[in-house]
Amino acid sequence: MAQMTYMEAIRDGMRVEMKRDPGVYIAGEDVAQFGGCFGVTAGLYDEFGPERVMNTPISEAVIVGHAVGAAAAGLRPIAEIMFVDFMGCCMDELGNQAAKMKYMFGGKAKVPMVVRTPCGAGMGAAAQHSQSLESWFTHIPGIKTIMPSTPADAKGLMIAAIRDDNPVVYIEHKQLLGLAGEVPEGEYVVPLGKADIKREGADVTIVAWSWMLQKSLAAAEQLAKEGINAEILDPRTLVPLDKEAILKSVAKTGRLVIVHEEVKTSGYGGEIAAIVTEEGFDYLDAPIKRVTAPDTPIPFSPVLEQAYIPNEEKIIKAVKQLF
Amino acid sequence: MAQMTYMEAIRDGMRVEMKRDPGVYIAGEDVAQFGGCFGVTAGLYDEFGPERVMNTPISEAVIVGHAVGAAAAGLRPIAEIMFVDFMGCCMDELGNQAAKMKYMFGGKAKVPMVVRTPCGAGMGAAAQHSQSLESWFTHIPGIKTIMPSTPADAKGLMIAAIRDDNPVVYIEHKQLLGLAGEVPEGEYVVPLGKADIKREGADVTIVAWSWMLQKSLAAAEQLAKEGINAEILDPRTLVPLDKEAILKSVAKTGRLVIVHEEVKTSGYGGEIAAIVTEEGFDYLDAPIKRVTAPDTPIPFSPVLEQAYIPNEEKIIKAVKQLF
Amino acid sequence: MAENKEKLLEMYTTMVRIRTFEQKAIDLFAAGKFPGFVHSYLGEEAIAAGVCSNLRKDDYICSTHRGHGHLIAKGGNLQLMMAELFGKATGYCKGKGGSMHIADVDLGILGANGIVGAGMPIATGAAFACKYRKSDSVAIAFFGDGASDRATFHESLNLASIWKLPVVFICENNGWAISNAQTSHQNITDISDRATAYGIPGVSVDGNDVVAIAEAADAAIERARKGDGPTLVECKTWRHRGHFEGDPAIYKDPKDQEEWLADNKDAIARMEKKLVGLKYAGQDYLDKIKAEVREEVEAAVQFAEQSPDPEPAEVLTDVYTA
Amino acid sequence: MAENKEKLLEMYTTMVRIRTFEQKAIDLFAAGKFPGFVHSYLGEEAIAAGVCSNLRKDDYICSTHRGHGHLIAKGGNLQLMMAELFGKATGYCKGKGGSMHIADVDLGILGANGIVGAGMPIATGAAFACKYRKSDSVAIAFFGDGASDRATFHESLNLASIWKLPVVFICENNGWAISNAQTSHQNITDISDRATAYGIPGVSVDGNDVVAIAEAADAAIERARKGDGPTLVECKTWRHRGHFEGDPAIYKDPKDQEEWLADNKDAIARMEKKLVGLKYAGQDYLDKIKAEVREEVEAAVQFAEQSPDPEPAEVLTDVYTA
Ligand SMILES: Cc1ncc(C[n+]2csc(CCOP(=O)(O)OP(=O)(O)O)c2C)c(N)n1
Ligand SMILES: Cc1ncc(C[n+]2csc(CCOP(=O)(O)OP(=O)(O)O)c2C)c(N)n1
Ligand SMILES: [Mg+2]
Ligand SMILES: [Mg+2]
Repeated sequence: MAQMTYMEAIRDGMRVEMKRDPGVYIAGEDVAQFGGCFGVTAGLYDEFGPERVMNTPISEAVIVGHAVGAAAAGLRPIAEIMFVDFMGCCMDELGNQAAKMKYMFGGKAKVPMVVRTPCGAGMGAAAQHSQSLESWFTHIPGIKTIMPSTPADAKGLMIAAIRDDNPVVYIEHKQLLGLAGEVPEGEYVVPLGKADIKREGADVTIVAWSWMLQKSLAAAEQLAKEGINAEILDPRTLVPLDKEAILKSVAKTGRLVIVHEEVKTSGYGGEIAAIVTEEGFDYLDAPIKRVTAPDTPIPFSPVLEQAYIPNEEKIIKAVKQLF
Repeated sequence: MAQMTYMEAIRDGMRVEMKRDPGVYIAGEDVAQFGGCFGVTAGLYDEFGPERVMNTPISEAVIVGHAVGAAAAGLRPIAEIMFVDFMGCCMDELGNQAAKMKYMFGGKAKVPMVVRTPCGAGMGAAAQHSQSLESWFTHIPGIKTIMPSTPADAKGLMIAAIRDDNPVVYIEHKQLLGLAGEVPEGEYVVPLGKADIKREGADVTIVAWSWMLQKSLAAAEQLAKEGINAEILDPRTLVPLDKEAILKSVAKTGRLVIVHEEVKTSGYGGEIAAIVTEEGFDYLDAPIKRVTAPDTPIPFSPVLEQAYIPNEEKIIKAVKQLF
Repeated sequence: MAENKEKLLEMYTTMVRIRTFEQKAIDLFAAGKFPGFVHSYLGEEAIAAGVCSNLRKDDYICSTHRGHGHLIAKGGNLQLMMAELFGKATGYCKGKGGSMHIADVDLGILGANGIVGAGMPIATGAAFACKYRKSDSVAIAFFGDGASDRATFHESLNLASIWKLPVVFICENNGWAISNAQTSHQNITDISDRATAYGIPGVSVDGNDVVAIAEAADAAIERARKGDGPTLVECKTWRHRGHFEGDPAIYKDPKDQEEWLADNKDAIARMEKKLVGLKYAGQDYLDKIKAEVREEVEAAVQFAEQSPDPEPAEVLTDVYTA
Repeated sequence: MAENKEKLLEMYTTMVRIRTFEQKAIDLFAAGKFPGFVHSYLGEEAIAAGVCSNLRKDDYICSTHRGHGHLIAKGGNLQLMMAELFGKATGYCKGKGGSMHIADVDLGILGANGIVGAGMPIATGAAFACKYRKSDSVAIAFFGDGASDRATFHESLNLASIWKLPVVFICENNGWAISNAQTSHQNITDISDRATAYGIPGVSVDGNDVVAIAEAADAAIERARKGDGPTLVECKTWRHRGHFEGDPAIYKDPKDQEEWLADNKDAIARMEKKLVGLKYAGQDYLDKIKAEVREEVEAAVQFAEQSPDPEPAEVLTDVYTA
């Protein structure tokens, strides 16, 4: 297996599918020669040419909206929105068009498109360039929402997303772009809707995704030293959600902590907590805890931003409160 | 007390504040002589004139965006978005501008504005004119979200919303517009963040809002006949949420059913369930149930739409499952 | 084109089909046969008929909330359309879409749309697909004067221009955006002037002259097929009815309304006169066409009325493609 | 205006202040003194200086991600700005905003903005407030060539036109939207041509000629104050640096870069020549201004460096107004 970064893995996933399927193309702001704001598409313009890797004007509505039309007409667009924070500029195209076309047409349409977009705080980019908004997308039936936490998942989920016949929002975390790891070569597919136990444990289940998955793994190491053995479950895809895997883990551990970087109120952690309370109530030996960002915009100052981002310490504290 | 419809009550709330405060004005599509798509602003143009009740072009982004600027410059805009379904066209203006301006400016701005918008299914208006998207707004710190369920609340919350110094999304339900009830005259204010027990009961707490509050009341009457005495709690404002009132009621009843018209996944019911599981775990004698729309777009056909909308029968069934 | 008898008769028939369908739909809605919104295309028939007379099956169109006419002109099946208005299981969308979401992807009809202006990005994307596949198919975006104020108008025309996409933007300026006269929602007379902002051609034509429309659209479509990029075509017309059925449209000046509905303005009456004048058809022949179309529409109603409702469980299907 | 010595010297000083501040900010960012994004305004100083020379304290501006220049020209306090870049508790936003969100509502500065094009609707609304209150204040929206492709450009100019609002749209066409040359993101040469779409005046001026800018802005602002509505003013200039600090801008042609940075193009060098030529100032006087400004900027840095970080608990405050 090759060693690559999360960013390279995303790129590799796109490259594999672009080679395999001539209908796959990339469109977004500065994605061509420039390689994207974070360099994720670097080199793809040279490899696949100007007809398949295309810069757009600063026009998020038509970036996503054109992808709907292109997908309905048979292509497989990968549309990049430079920061997830800008999705407010194209929520109609995503939520009313991409998501609903199939259903509104009585099943007689297919909209295979991927919206790739980076999320997350940690670089001092402040309130409009640091958000995590996954729960908005998960609230739209017809859309799938993916948030990889490792290089291998980043690649395997990218390939699965491109091959999927539905609109998929693929959210990559800026803080993970440089994370290195083993990544299978070639057509490596991680199926959508399958959670992954990233660490086995018997005492408490921690459900976390994206950057927070990595923070939870670190917290688990600490907890292990103190005798608490956490199971870390990475849903990987929020919709479809691998409910069974979560319930199974909670059935084993009896305790659940959910960690996400989104703000707390109406974050996706609430959905998971509600599912477990509804369908796994008898498994629970303790309240379900959420470790999340506070209900505030994201501050610029590093001091404040660090106070904002959920961290190992907060995870450990939440876990311990359950014992 | 006067008897008026929910629609008249909303209008009366706006009228009272427009009389009291010359900085309050209304802008939106067809809100002037036409009186709005559902007639909510009818007569206000005649009463307050073309400078205070203004039609806009079909331009949702600048309807909300201009309100941010006008509010920051000292006015109190009431911006109407004709259907909540169109909020995808102005989520940046709401979520990145209105909501965050105060915080990003270090507290040194005030954005007192109301976005009024109707929600809800039941009139065969299909997927793009029938949604309930409240959880999107509740996921944005800096915004308040209000969903009145009775004429009196509609008026009192409208006045409170206009007087509030923050951006408020005021969501009125199309199916409630004709509902009549007692409404206090004059400056009647319902404070934001105060739940209302719409029916007392000891056996189960039902938290519901907007149209579903009315359906829950009807369901409770049926349940009473079968010996189950439901307490119906109307949060009225989703953000700020009167958590204490919910916890108190659940402490009393030990059982919780949440009813909303939003689709289930990432609906605001998940948030309430998570809060109660986190902070009121010991009160719970049974799983928390959610009665919601399914995770689908909203179908047109009346047969399908009726299958889509949560109703008394489903509420009763969910309640009974807890006993 | 004025010389092409067959094409003229075809466009005439299309206009009659649209008008007859729409008049029926109005009556059925008034009779409470189906719920929701019905936005009538009465008075604007020439635009759909003229534009679509140049289209092939493998071309795309994106329609609007006022979409019946576009669908009929692109070849939509009246029975499946009518059944959809009734919300029946046999409708184009199995009853899930209704008037505002009728579509026939096989005919290149990427749907009516409940969101004003939403068809323009979608048509832009369909046109991108045509170009990407190196076919000479094109895409048409229909939209109203009101929609020309929306975000999507600007972003779509700019992208289509810079990518030189084979898309034609057909603005149906019917003088109104609900209760707002065009003069009250934009400070220009000719919406085609907005083409300047994107460096593309813009033309305005009489929206009640089906031949003029067909010719202007033909030129724009040929330009697109040749790879020369998008065009903005404005068709100036008049909405005969209220915005939706049930809107009494008291904001209209009755004089304007009368003028526009008179035979010397109405597209169908004008076309009849032309066809008779050119001796392409006698009045009896035209009446025969109308009678045939009426039967078609009646058959569609019958089909719809006799069709079953969807099963309630159908609410849960068609959300995702497996 | 070319005759008004005082105004010319004031604009010159403003340009120098911006340039000095920006050069310092670049160095500090490179030295790792603060995180996030810094979008330098170097090369574009004439626009902010020229436009704001016509503004009063009770006028509003909405700025962009490249906002330091606008803030300085509208009278922003360098110490509070610099402290904000450092994320300090004493900064304009108590460290919560950073470079992209600096604001001073008391000075009518409704913020830099991290969302491209987001200032235009806000300025439109501020202008509405001015008109509503029957004051003769105005609002200015600064935005880039890239932003002129966004949704908000279209909707804002249309609304401002139809409501005849006292707002001036200042397009800073610096040739680039990140790595996209203007020619690659829009099919027009003069962005001012887009005014046609809204029935408002549009003019293009040399964006490195502070006098020409001040004059064009003055005319537009006077028009707005008189109640005659909005104007679109395009200022053609060049971004000296990469898009953000850290972008080596390899996509630029070095020849273009060299040409634009040469003394005969650079706004400040040209202004010095003009001032000396008109005998409004000797080089020594100009050098004195520069030295004074350097001290101001150094004092701002000192203030920032010596200021305390915010308390971590501050993350939770300022979300809502009580
Ligand atoms: C984004 C959005 N805003 C508002 C509406 C409500 N609405 C439906 S049709 C309409 C008027 C459209 O006017 P125009 O584009 O001229 O089309 P016409 O109805 O005249 O055919 C409006 C405001 C909508 N459906 N979508
Ligand atoms: C809605 C939105 N889309 C994309 C971006 C990312 N972005 C920041 S600046 C920029 C380029 C802006 O170009 P222009 O408007 O010409 O301003 P300039 O940077 O040249 O001053 C882009 C694409 C953003 N911040 N907001
Ligand atoms: Mg119209
Ligand atoms: Mg630029």
